[in-house]
Amino acid sequence: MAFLELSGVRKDFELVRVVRDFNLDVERGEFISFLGPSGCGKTTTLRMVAGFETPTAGEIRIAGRDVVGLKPNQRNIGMVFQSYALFPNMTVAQNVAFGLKVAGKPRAEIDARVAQMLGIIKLPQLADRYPFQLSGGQQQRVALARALAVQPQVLLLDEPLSALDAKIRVSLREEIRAIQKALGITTIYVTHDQEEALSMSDRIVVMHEGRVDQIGTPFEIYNTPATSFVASFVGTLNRIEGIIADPSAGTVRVGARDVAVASPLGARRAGEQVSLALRPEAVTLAPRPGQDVAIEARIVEVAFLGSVIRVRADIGGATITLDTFNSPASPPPRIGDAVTLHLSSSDWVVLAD
Amino acid sequence: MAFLELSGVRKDFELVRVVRDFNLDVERGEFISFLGPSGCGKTTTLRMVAGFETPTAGEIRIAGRDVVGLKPNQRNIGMVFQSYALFPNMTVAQNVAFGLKVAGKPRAEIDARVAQMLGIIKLPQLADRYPFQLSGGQQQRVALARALAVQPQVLLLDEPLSALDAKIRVSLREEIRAIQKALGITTIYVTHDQEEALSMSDRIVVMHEGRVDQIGTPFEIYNTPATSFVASFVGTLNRIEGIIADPSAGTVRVGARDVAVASPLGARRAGEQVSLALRPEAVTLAPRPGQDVAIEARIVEVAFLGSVIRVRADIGGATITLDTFNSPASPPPRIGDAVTLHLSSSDWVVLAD
Amino acid sequence: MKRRSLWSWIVLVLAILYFGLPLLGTVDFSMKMRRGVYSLDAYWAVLGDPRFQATFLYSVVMACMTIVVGVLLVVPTAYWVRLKLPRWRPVIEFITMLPLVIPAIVIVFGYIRLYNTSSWLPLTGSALGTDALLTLGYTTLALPYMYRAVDTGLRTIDVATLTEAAESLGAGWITVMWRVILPNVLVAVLSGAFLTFAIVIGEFTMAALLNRPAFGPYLQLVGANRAYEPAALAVIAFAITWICMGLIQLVTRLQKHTMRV
Amino acid sequence: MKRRSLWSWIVLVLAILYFGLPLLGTVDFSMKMRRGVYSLDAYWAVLGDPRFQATFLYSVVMACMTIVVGVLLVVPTAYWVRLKLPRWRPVIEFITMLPLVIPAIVIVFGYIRLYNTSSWLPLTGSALGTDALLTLGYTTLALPYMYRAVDTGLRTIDVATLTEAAESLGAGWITVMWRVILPNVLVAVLSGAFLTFAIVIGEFTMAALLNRPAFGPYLQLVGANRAYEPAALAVIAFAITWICMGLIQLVTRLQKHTMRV
Repeated sequence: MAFLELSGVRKDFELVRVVRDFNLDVERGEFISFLGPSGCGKTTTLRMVAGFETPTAGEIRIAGRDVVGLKPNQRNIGMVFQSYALFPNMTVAQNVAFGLKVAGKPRAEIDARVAQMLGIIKLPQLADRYPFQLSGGQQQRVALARALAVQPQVLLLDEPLSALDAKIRVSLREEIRAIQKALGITTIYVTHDQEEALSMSDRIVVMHEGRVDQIGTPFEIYNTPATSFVASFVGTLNRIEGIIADPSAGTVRVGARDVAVASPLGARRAGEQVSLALRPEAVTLAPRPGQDVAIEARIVEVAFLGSVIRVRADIGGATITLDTFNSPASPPPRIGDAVTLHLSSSDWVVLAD
Repeated sequence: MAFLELSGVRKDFELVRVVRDFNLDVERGEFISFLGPSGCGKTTTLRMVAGFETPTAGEIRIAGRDVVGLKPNQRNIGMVFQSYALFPNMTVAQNVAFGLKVAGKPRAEIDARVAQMLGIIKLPQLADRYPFQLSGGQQQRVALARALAVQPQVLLLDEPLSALDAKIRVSLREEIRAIQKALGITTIYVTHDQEEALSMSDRIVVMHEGRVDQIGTPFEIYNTPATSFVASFVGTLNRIEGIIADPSAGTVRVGARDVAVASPLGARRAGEQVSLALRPEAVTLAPRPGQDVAIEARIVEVAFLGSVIRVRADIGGATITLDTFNSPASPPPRIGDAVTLHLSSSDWVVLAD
Repeated sequence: MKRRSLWSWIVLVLAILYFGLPLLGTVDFSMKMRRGVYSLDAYWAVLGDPRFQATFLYSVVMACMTIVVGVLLVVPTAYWVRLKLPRWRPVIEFITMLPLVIPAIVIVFGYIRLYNTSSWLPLTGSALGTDALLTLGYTTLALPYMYRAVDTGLRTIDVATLTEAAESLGAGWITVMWRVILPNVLVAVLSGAFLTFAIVIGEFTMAALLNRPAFGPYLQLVGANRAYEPAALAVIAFAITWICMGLIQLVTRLQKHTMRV
Repeated sequence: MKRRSLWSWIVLVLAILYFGLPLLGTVDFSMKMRRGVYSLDAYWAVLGDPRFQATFLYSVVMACMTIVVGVLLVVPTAYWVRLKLPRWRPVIEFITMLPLVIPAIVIVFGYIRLYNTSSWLPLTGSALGTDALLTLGYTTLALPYMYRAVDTGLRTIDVATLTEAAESLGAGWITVMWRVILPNVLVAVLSGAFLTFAIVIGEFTMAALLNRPAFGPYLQLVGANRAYEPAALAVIAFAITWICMGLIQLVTRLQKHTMRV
């Protein structure tokens, strides 16, 4: 039996169904992300687990116990908010101690636990500061320590990094993941940032308009998207319109040329329109073993992203985006250069309409 | 003579020197980014070009004419703000027309130009909407059209994408760059996001504590950082502490092993501490031609970032981060796997202390 | 959902008890002038009284004057404070709050002392001068509401950035004020104006001490000497203020169609 | 820099002209009781008057009662409205604004009608009952300021999220209110209390119509019959309100040490 179970959970606000038929089993110690655009119901689902919203229908079980009837303060969950929500009238140490004081722990135990938690978030020197004296990243780490201090059964994080700068976002997500692994705490993480979800999670729940589109590991979500929405929301995608040239040979006409597609074309007939998807990292400028498709192209755009250089190449009738690693020895290609794109026919994904 | 020149520009606020000795020549049509953390003086410099701040010392010339004494409304610059700053009481069309009306253009010319600008930003159907009816991305595109409608000599953008979601940020930065290129307008773009600066700019000015640390193309900034600050602020960097093993052989002891370093070690002696830098994309799990260093390692962390998988590997005494492309055919390495890291001895950069 | 409804009802009932019942009692009494039946006799008596018409007209004129002076004083001040003197905002806010706590009597005594017939500026010597003085007094009284309304209006827009955006597009000061700032705070200015109007119409102390024929002293006079007419007057006064508040709400709602709120 | 200083001076001079001069005139006059020399005679006369002492004490007691009732009424209401009834906020704000524009006279007439000696609850029949009525009236009068102060205090903290954070840490309602909400709005409550105090001390209409021995009517009485004492009284009243405002500022500054402002 899973540690945290949501079965048939539904939530209506007045006449709007914000979450429909949500089913999820979370194992103990697992890190689960709810990923989706704003308004997809991911935060509402999290708030139902926390107890701030009551499901219209369905069951939520933590360690086998139905918690739907319990108030938030009876559920033993830790919650981290986007706005940090530290108590402004208390110091860092008092914030972290709050839950323990409410639980009536003895003074010595509280002090020891607070010191331990401040050690874990690496801010022991800030114990006597007030929240307004901390940076955003520090505040969120304190909020994490406060949530974990009471040793909750489940840790819930609601877009905890959205208010932070890009650099801090990256370092803090690694820190959160490391602490989560070290403590082995079951975690649900809500985000609209696909990179955050992909990089942190054991499994991702991709939500769209109140529905679960796919549940899977980052690798599965990224490489075998279940729906057209997942394919376009997660990662960058080349989406190319073509016309089936020869269904038996598996060729599709894109612009003026035919390309081989390993993906089964099903019952489609020659002349039918078809949408092809291709991840930008599947295409290379230099041939690699195993690649069986070569396309002549002309560079139309070069964007330096840091370690990756994103190149856009015109293949006549369509533009293909490809990613290549930066290399100090060889400058990136230039706009107008004639190149050959290499890829494998198995990299094409035929999208359902 | 450069189109836009800043020479010896300095700005003091009361007793704090926020910008010191800023020199920059911008060619006509160039796209320049000011990149740096908050408080580095990049926005203040931009505001001095716009005329909202007066330099304490120094000259600013646009097309050969000193503009320091001119008011903002006499400088013929276009400005785009982080908060969009659309006039809430005017429709999209009226917003775009504002500068033309102020300039007293005839009605017919205004209408034609507004229609043209709305075409360029691809929002002609929203001419009669009010700003509050638009999404953030649409508002910023309108703000861009408004700034460009008066055909300014210089376009200034002050963190225009900071308030937007990650997905829109990426698509809008491509759009802004495309429009800038199509119109050939000289542009200064202020940002704290290194990916934005790298992907959009012809040249980047990296600023730090009011000082210019480096001016160069994205390729130069990323691959040959001039200072330790630039190296760490731009991109991800492996920074490894080692001890020089044999200066003549060019080997450095990292943990328990010696690695070859092509970078000159200068006058350093054996036993001296040294900081090595290594870009994560330089390290591969499979050998590539030209690589002459192989290090046994154990995977300690795997983060799926989308097209790129970021792997952290322990080489005994140090951790190396490396980037590898996702491939549907081969799942990413798993934590605990023993691997061999391949890199070229020329990839190491010895950092000045 | 259920909880929200319950609380809504409790709040509504409390509001009715606190504000509605006294009003209802007044309305009820005001219609009992003719023994045994409900009638509007008290209202006809009041509305037909020439002193009512004269004092009411006088107060309306004074209210309009006060609004004009207040707007001219407050809008540019509030704009400049937001734009150029953000550090001074607490001080300005403190100053505009003063009239709330300085009793009107202090202000009037001061004015009388300062501008009496033997002073350097004998304003109280003529009716016009006294009216000017009264207008200034009313402006002081209405200042907190006017300033707060305008400042709240300015807060909904980003004054500094909008000004800079307009400047970068070539606009001068006049264009910025007239085309960008004013249209966006017009609703706030109107709401401040209505509040001022309501305050001036009901004000007693200043008008009485300066001995001007305003509506407030007339209210008091009738209240002291008659039985039913005061109730009718109170209802009329209430109706006027209610109409003002209604206009504020209406104007605010209109704003929602052109602005994010 | 230069421009800022210039404006600062203009604002300061305007403020002095508008508020300072009348006050100065009053102070000057209040010390001229003894012919030819400045003296504090008028102040001694006022402070030695037993009616001054009695009415002032009465008003202080009433002010304290009003503060207690106001705090009990406003703090939970404002908290609940922010937390559970955000949609109702405009309505509640509108209700709390009403006393600003309903003339005090209407409120009092209503109370007299409703609770007169022949009504179901003859409050006006006894001194205690009338005092209770007066307290209610004062509470109404102070409601806008108290509500606004508390609501502003609540705005500086994220009530909903802080409540949820505390709940998720196991806290019940009492703990949330006492340990999280109250400490963070205490300063706002105090500032509302001081404002209420200043308003009640100077209030005239209600106390006069209900015929209670309050400070306001005494001020008016002295003002009508004496020459120098009213000026002294006005100065004293001003000093009291000024002290209240000073306390508000002090308390607000103290807050800055524990909170982001």
